[in-house]
Amino acid sequence: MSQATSKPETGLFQATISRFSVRDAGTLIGLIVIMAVFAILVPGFLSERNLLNILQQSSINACLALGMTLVIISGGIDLSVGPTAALSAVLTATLLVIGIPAPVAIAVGLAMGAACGLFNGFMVAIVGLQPFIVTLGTLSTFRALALIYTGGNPVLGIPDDFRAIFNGSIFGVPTPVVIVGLVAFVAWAVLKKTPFGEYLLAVGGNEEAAHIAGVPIARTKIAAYAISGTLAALAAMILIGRLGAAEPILGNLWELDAIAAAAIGGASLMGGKGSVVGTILGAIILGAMRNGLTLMNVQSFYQLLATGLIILAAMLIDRATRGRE
Amino acid sequence: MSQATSKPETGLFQATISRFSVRDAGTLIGLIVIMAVFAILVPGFLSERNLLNILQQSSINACLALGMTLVIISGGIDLSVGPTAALSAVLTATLLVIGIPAPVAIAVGLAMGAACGLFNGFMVAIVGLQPFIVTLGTLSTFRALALIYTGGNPVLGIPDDFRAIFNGSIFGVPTPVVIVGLVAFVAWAVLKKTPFGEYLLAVGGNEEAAHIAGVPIARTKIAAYAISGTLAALAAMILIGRLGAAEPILGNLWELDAIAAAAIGGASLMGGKGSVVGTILGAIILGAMRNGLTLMNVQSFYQLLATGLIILAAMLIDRATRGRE
Amino acid sequence: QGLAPLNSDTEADRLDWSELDSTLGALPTLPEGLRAGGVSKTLTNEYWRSLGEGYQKFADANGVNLAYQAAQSEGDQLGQLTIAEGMVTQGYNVLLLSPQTDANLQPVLEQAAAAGIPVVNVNDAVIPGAEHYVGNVQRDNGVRVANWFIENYPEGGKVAVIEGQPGVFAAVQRTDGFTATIEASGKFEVVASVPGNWDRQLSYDAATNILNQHPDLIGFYANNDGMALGIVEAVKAANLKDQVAVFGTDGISDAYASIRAGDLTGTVDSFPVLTGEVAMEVALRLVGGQDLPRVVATPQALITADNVDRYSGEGVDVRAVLLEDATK
Amino acid sequence: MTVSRLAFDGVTKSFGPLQVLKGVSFDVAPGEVHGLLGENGAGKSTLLKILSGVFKPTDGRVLIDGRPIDAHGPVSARRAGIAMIHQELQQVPRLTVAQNMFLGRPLTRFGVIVDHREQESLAAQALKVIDPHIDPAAPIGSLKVAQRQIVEIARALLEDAKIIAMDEPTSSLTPSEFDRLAEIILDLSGRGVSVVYVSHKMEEIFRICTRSSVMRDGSLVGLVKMSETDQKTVVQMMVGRELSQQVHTSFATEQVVLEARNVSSDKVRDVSLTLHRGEVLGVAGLVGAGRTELLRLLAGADERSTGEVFIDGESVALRSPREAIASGIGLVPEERKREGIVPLRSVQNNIVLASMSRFAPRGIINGGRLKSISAVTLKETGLRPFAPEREIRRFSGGNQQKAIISRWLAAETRIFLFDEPTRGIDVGAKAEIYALIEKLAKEGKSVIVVSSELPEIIRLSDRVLVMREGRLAAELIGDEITEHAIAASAIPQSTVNDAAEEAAIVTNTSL
Ligand SMILES: Nc1ncnc2c1ncn2[C@@H]1O[C@H](COP(=O)(O)OP(=O)(O)OP(=O)(O)O)[C@@H](O)[C@H]1O
Ligand SMILES: Nc1ncnc2c1ncn2[C@@H]1O[C@H](COP(=O)(O)OP(=O)(O)OP(=O)(O)O)[C@@H](O)[C@H]1O
Ligand SMILES: [Mg+2]
Ligand SMILES: [Mg+2]
Repeated sequence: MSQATSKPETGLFQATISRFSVRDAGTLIGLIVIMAVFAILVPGFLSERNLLNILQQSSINACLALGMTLVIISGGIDLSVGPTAALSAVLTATLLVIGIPAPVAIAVGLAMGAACGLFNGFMVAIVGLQPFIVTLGTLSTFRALALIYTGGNPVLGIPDDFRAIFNGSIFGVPTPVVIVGLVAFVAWAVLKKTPFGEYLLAVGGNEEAAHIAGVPIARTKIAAYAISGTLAALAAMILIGRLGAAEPILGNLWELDAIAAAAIGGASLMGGKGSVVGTILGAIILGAMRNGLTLMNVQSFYQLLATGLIILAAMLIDRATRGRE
Repeated sequence: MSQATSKPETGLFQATISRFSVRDAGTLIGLIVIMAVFAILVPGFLSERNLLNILQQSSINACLALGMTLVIISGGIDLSVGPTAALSAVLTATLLVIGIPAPVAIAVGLAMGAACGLFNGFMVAIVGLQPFIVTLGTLSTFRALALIYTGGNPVLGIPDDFRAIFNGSIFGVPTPVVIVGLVAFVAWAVLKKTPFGEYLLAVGGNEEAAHIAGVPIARTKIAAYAISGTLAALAAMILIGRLGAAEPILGNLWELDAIAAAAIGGASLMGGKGSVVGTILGAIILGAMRNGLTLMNVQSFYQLLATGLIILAAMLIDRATRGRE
Repeated sequence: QGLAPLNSDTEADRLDWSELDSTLGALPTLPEGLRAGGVSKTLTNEYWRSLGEGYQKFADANGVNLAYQAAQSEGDQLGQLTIAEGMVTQGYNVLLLSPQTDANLQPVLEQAAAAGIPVVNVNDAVIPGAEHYVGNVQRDNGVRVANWFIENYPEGGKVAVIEGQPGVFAAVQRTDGFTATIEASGKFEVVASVPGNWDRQLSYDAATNILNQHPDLIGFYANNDGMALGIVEAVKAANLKDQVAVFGTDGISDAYASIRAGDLTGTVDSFPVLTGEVAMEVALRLVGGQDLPRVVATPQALITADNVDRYSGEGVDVRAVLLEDATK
Repeated sequence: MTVSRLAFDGVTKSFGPLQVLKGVSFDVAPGEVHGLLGENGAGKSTLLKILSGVFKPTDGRVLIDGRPIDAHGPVSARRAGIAMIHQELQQVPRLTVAQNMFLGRPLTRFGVIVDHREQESLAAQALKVIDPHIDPAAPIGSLKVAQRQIVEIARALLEDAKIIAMDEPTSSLTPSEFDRLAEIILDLSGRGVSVVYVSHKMEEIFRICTRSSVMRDGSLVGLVKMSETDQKTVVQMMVGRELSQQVHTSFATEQVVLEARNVSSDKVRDVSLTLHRGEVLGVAGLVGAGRTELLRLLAGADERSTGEVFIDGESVALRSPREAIASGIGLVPEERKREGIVPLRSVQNNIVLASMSRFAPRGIINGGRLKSISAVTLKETGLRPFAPEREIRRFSGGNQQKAIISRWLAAETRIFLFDEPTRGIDVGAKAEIYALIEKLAKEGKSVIVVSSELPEIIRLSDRVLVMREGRLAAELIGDEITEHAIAASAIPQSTVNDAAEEAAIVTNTSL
C-alpha cells in the first residue's frame, strides 16, 4: 500500500530538502528575481557595501519577523510588536540616561518586551480571547503607555557605550546583522530541534490533537508571545542604538512589515506552518526592495505602488514555484 | 435519549433567541455598561442629540464593518478597505466636479469599490493567496493609485446636490444612519435568509465540506470581497458628502476599526462565525466610547489607552457572558 | 458664503502677527467664563504640544478656559472630526482647529457657523472654506532652506529631500518650496526625494542608502525635525558629518539641542508657542466682535548655529526677538 | 473482591442541559479485554474521553488500582498509565509519523534536543508489527486514513500503559490488519495490560473481549460475558428492540444512468463502468486501491485527466461537485469531519447546502421549507436526538453521517456515491442505512457503495467491481459475488501468494 519512501538515494535527498525546503526555495527565487531586477536598474546595487546595507536595514524587521513567525506558527498573530518595542525602547533609554549600566538597562528593556508578550499570551491562552483582537487592543494600550510615560517626547542622550554595542561591526559585518543572524539560528534550532518547536507546530497545526497528546497548550502559546515581545524589544535596542534616541512613537506599522516578511517566507496565518529561513528571506526581500527603490529615487507615490505590487508579486512567484497546497 | 427540545414554551423562546443570539446579548450588555458609565460621568451624554451624533459618527465604521464581517465569516480578512474607499472617493469626486450627475458618479464610485474587492477576491479565491497578505499588498497598491490619480491633492468643490443626499436627515435621523441601517438590514437578511449567506457560513466553517456539498467556493469568497469593497465605497460617499472634499489619503487605518467592530460583535477570525447585529453593536460601542471620551475632554494619550482597554474589556465581558466555547 | 477657497500662502487679505495691536487696537473686553476649544493633529509630535502651550498661555492670561484635544494618531481623520463635533455640541465659544487634512474638519465649519461659533484654522492643513487662518507659509519652510544652500554653496552640489507622509499638505508644500527654489538656481541637483513618512527609522535608512549612492552629497532637507535627527545619525554613521548639511523643519527642542551640539545644521522654526498665542489672540478678538483679515501670518526663522542663541536659551524673550525681526 | 485495575464509579457527564452519561459504573480487571458497546450516541467515546482526561466528569470518579485519578487532564491520565486511541484521528498533519507518535512526550538528548533518530527507530519498531511499510519520517498528512489509524494504534502501544482505551481502532482497517491488532491485544492482555475496546463490529468484540459493557442512552444496560452470550442478544440489548435481518433484493433495471469510459485521475487508472437505474453497485478493494478517488472523480471533486462520463447518455464535464450535483450525483464522503460537516452550523443548515434552489425558490431561504424538508429527510435517516437546529458538531459521529445522507435526500439526488457509508456507525443505524440504500434503489435511484467490509458489499450489491491499484480488476454479478472471489481479485499480484492476507479477508464477517 504505502509508497516506498525508504530507497537509499531518497534518504540523502530528503535530508537536504528538509534542511532547505521547496517552499524556502520559492522564496529564494523571489529574492533573486528582485535582486536581479534592481541590479540591472541600479548601478552599484550589488556592491558589497550596499548588500551589507540591505542586511543591516533588514535586520530590525527580520528580528521582529522571527518572533512573529513563531506566533503565527502557533496559530496566533501579534499586532502589538511596534508598541511593545516602543515601551522597551523608552524604558531602556530612560534607564541609560540616568546612568544605569548598559547591560542592566538592556536586560530591563528585554524583560519589558517579554512582559508585554506574556500579557498577550495570557489573554490568548488562558483567558481564551482571539489573538488578533487581543493584540489590536494592546497595540493601542502599549502605545498609550509609552506616550504617557514619556509625555510624548523622545528620550535623547543615549550614552555612547550602549550605542557602540549595536553600531559596531564584527569582521566587517554590522553587529545588528550578526545579532539577528544568531537569533535566527537559535530560532531555527528551536523550531527544528526542540520539544518547544514541535509543540508550536502541533498547537498551530491541530490544537485539539496537541491537547489530547498532552502538549502544554497554554504554556506553548504564552512562550511564543513572550518570545515575540522579547524580540521586539531586541529590535528596539538595535534601533535606539542606531538612532541615539528612543521615541514613544517608534515602531509604527512594524507589525505589517513583520507579518509580510513571515507570510512571504511561507508562514500560514492559519497556523501550524512557517519557516525561519523563509522569514529571513522575506525580510531581506522587503529590505532590498526599499533600498532599491530609494536608490532609484522613485517618487513617493510610486514607491508605495511598488511596495504593494512587490508583496503581491512575491506571493505570486511563491505560489507558482510551489503549486497549490 | 434526547432531552425534549420541543416543549411549546421553548419553541417561542428559541425563536426569540435565534433572532437575537446569546452572543449578541453579550455585546449589548457591553454597550449598555459603557453607555451607563458615560451617562454618569458626562452630563448630556444621553441627550437625543448626542445619541444621534454617536450613531452618525459610528455609521461609516459600521458600513465598513458590515462588509468586513462578511469577509471574516468567509474565513478571510480585508485590510484594504481604507484605500479602496479613497480610490472610490477621488474617482466619484472628480466625476462630480466635472459635472457628471450625482447618481452616475455614485454608481461609478461604487463600481470602483466593487472592482477593488473583486481583485482581492480573485487573488484569494482563484489564485489561492492568503487573504491577509493579498489585502496588505492592495492596501499599498490602492492607496498609491489614489495618490497618483490625484497627484496627492484633495479634490475640492463637490457639488451641493451630491452633499445634500448624504447630509440630510429623514424624520430627524441623519441620512447616513438611515442608509447604514438599511445596509445592515439587508446584510442581516442576506446572512440569515439567502443561499449566499448560507454559503458564506459554510465556506468559512469548513471549506472542504462546503466544496463537496456543491457550494460555489470561489464565487462566494469573491462576492464577499466585492461586497466589502462596495461598502467601503459607500462609506467613502458618506464621508465625502459630509466633508465636501475627497482626499487620496482618506480612510487611513479604517481597517483596524472595522475589524475591531466585527470582532467585538462576535466574528471569529477563523471564519464561519459572525453576526450583523453584533457588528453594528460593536461599531456603536467604539463610536460611543470615542464620543464619551471626547466629551469628558480626556487627553489623547489617555483616549488611546481607553481605546485599547475598551477593546480588551469588551472581549472580556463577551467572554464572561458567553463562557468558553 | 461666497468665500473663495483659501490659499493661506497667497491670500491677499492678510496681516502679519506683529501688526495685530497696531491695526486692531487692544484686545476687547471679554465676557466671563469663555470656553475655547483647541483641536490639533496629534500630541505625539512636540510641535502640537507647544502650540497648545501657546493657547494655554494666552487663554490663562485672559481668564479663558481652554480644552485642548488631539486625535489619537496622525491620520486619524474621523477621530479628529468626532472631537471637533463634540466641541460644537458642547457649546464652546470659539474653536481653534488644526485639521489632519484640508477636508476632514469641513463639517465642523458648517456646524459652527450654524451655531454662531467663530472658528480659526491654525496652521498646516488649510480648510478651503475657512474664514480665518493663523499660521505660517508652509512653502516658505523649504524656500528658506534652499536659500541657505544657495548662499552657502555658490558652487552648487547634490542635495536630497526626505519627505513626510505622501500626500500630506505640509509635506507636499515644504518639499515643493525647497525643490523649486534650489533647482531654479541652476547649480544644484536634487538627486533624491523619497518618503520618510515622518519616521526617524525610515529616514535613517533612506539617508544611508542615498549617501551610499551619492557619497558627494552636500545636504539633506527633511520635512520635519524628527526625520532630520534620524538623518543626522545616518550622516554621522557614514562619517560624512563635515561634508553634509542637514536641515529640518518645526524647531522642536531636540532640534535646538542638536544644533547646539553641532550635529544638525539647522531647522526652520515656526515658533509653535508664539503661533499658539497669536491664534488664541485672534480667536478672542473674533469673540470680542472685531473684524479681522482672513489670514494672520505667524513668523518663522531659519535657525542655525550662528543664530541659535538669539532665539533660545536663558532669558531670551522670543516674542521680543521676533517682533524685532518683523520690524526689520 | 480484589481491587480492579480500572473502575468507573457513577460517572456522569453533561454538556449544558444535555446529559450524555448517567452514572456509569463498571470495572475492568488487570489483563482483561473489555468491550464497550452501544449505538451511535450512546456515550462510549465520551466515557473514554473522561478516562483519558480529555473531558472532566460532571460527577463520579475514575479509579485506577482503587485510587481515584486526582488532577484531571491528558497528562495526568497518561501518568496514571492510561493510553488512548481516539475515534477521530488526533494528529498534526505537518509533523512526521514519529513526531506524532511522541507528541507531548518527546525523547530528548540533554533534555532540550529532540532525538529524532531514536524516536524514528522506536516508532518503526512499534509500527512494524502492524504495517512495516509506514515510514516514520514521512509527514503524517501524506498517509492514507488507514495508515494513520495504524499510527494511532502504534502510538498507544508505545506508551507502555497499564490501560489502553481503543475507540473504534479498526474503523478503516482491513480484516487482516485487525488480525494483527487482535494478536497484539491478546499479547498485551497476557502481560496484564487492560484494554477497553469500542467497536461496532460484533465479530471483533466476540473474538477478543472477555466481557463487555453495553450502553444505551448514556446508561449502562448490561454487562455480559462473551462466552455466555451471542451477537443477537447483545445487539438487542444495545438497541432495545429486535432487528430484522433482510435478504438482498435487486431493483436494478436495464436503463443505464451513468457511464464512465476510461476515466483516470491521480490514482484512478483507466476505469470504465456503467450504473443502472435502481442498481446498487459495490466497489471493493484493499485500502489504497483508489476507490475513494474514483468516487471523488465521479462527484466532480477531483480533476479527471482522461476519459468521459455520461449521465443518461449525455456527456458531462463534472468539473466541480456543483456540476455533479446538478447532474443528480451526491457523494457521502469517507472523512466526515474534514469533508462532510460544517461544524458550527446546525444540522438543517448543513442539509440545505446542496440543494439551495429547493429551499430558496425565490432567492430567499424559506424558513418553513427549511424546517419541513430537513425534518422529513432527517426522519428518514433517523437522527438522534432529533434536534435539527442543534449544531452538528454536538452529535455523535454516526448521527453526523445520517445528517449528510439527509443532505442528499433533500437534494433529490439520483446517483448516490457512498464512501464507507457505515464507518463508525452502530448496528442499529447500520441496518437503517442498509434499508435506506435499498429503499433508494427501489425508488429507482442508483447507488455506488465503496466499502472495506465485504459482508456489507455482499449484503447490498447487485453487482460488484473490484479495484486493484487504481484499475478495475474484476466485475462480479449475482452468484459470483462471494468474499473469496472479491478477495482474490483485490490482492495485488505480487502478494497473491500471501495466503494469510487472503484468508483474513475471507473470514471477516460482520453482523
Ligand atoms: N495526500 C493525501 N492527503 C490527504 N488525504 C489523502 C491523501 N491521499 C489519500 N488521501 C485520502 O486517503 C483515503 C484513502 O485513499 P485511497 O483513495 O488511496 O484509498 P481507497 O481505495 O479509497 O481506500 P479506502 O477508501 O478503503 O481508504 C482517501 O480518503 C483519500 O482522500
Ligand atoms: N462536545 C459535545 N457537546 C455536546 N454534546 C456532545 C459533545 N460530545 C458528544 N456529545 C453528545 O453526547 C452523546 C454521546 O456521544 P458519544 O460520542 O460519546 O457517542 P458514541 O457512543 O461514541 O457514538 P458513536 O458510536 O457514534 O461514536 C451524543 O448524543 C453526542 O451528541
Ligand atoms: Mg464514539
Ligand atoms: Mg477510501
